[in-house]
Amino acid sequence: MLSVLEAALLTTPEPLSLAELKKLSDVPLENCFIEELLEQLMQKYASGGVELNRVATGWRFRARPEMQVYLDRLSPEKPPRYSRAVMETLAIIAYRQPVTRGDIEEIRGVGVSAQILKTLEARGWIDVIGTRDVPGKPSLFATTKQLLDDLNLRSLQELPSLEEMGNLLERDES
Amino acid sequence: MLSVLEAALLTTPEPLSLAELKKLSDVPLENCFIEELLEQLMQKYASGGVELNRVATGWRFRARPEMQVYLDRLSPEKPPRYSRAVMETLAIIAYRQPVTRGDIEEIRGVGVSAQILKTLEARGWIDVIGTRDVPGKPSLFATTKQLLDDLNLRSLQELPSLEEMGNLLERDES
Amino acid sequence: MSQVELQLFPRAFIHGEPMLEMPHDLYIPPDALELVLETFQGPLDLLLYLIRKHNLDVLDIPMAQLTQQYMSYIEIMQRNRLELAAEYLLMAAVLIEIKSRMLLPRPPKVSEESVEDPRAELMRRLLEYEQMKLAAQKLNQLPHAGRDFELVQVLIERTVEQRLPNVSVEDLRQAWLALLARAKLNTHHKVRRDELSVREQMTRVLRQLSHGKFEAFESLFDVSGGIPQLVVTFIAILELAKETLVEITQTETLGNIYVRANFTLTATE
Repeated sequence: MLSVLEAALLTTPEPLSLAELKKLSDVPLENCFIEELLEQLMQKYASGGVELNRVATGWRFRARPEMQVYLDRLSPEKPPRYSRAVMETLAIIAYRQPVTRGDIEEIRGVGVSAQILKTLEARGWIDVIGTRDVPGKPSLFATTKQLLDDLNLRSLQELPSLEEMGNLLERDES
Repeated sequence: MLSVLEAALLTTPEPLSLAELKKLSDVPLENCFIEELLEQLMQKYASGGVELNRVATGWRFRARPEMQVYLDRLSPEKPPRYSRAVMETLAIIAYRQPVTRGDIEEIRGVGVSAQILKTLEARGWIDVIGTRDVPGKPSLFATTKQLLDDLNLRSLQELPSLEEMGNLLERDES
Repeated sequence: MSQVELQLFPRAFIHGEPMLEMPHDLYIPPDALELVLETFQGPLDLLLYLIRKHNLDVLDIPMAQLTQQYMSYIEIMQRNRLELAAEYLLMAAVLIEIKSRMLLPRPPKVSEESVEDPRAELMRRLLEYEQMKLAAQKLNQLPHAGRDFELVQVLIERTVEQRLPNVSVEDLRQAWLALLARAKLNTHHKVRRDELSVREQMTRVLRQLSHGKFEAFESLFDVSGGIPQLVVTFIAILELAKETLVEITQTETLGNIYVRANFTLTATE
């Protein structure tokens, strides 16, 4: 069973949940049994080029980040680095969700193009989870589990904490 | 170096040749040194869910055949995806046609394997519509009607405009 | 207005000339328009920069002058990025409003909290924006799958019949985004919709000529497609000639024009 688990996780780039891992066996398995096997796998890969991680939607293997510099030599293809506009929009959705496009524009002080939201939706990082009950019924955006997976995080709480901002007016606080 | 090799082979479903594996290191390596490392890796994976194989075009990991019956339970209907190299080649042919393999390589900044072009030709999405009148008479590739049909488009003009897309990216890699 | 020392901005060039100064206030010199649009995410971002980097008191900006500058700026903006102009103009209006409120005689103090600093709302917005701006930077620094680390994917040979991958227009878009991100394609590989229609016609004409023989110039046009189509086909043939993919000949003045592909298609391909 350990080998089956290993083969499944190594052949699937997407994370596998406990429920999915259970499907690998034709006899019902206890969660704690699978977790024990996963623990053993983690031990097995404690050193070497890849590691087993737990992320938002389950378990998956990834190459250790320090390998990237070597692997990049093999294929220089890289997914895009997003512009500041895209990243700021993503940050606002991540930290203030659920938000409407209007909310994002209010915070950024500039219009947010439909293209930006489409880019993030196409990447699977945000989606519409409803509409706000005001005139025009604007869509409410939230981040997805896919975003957490791609950032190797288990939950939104693992996002970098927001910085406490100082007062801009302290000079003439009289 | 063993870890780098391991990471490279585990993250690439296609076989890697000795020449490609050599690119992973910034110092020149002897063939026999790499072969020795590959031997060690084979030992490491002598038991478990996956194995390291030598095939015609190089080395690759694959799930042991006896694992398949289990793995099929996991996701019988997950459609495969083309690699980024294939998609980028297709995009270049779609937007810049007619182009030669050299043109594609110039835009991508890396070599384009014959395999990639063959994959797209076999799918009926591109074909050779002539040759360019320069030394070597390189073939000119263009997209077919079949591609438009499969993408549910009436004409190439319905493809997303690249100008809008460019605005979403960072202008400077700093 | 306190004249602020502004630093060199090494990467900024306008018309080939290095731009030495960033704007002193919310006014953007016409020449610097593109630079400012690229450097700043909007008026809040520009204002934050001015306050943080130069200790600029935003309320010290001479308002009459600022307004004048803004009006001339709007005229230039009307030609391309009007929506952004509006945002910068709105910010200027907000600043003017705050300043005018601060110049009014203060009502006799009734209690401490009833007198609200007119700047408070703007400052709250600036701080909220700054917080998000920093959060975006941190998010960008987190390792991203595919960019900073690879996912493990070992081959699995399925015994079931081979399925062909599905590709959507979105996938193509993503592929181009990746290409754009990598190469400096922005400058020399811009493809507009109208150019794509030319590319489409180039392919059609080449296919028609693939037998290698001369064809009458007129026969390459599809008359049923309407005038725009004819023009696009014409441009496509010129483009093909420019890339020396076709040969255009005319044996006598005002005689018939013939076009031939500049290659013979070998059947071995």
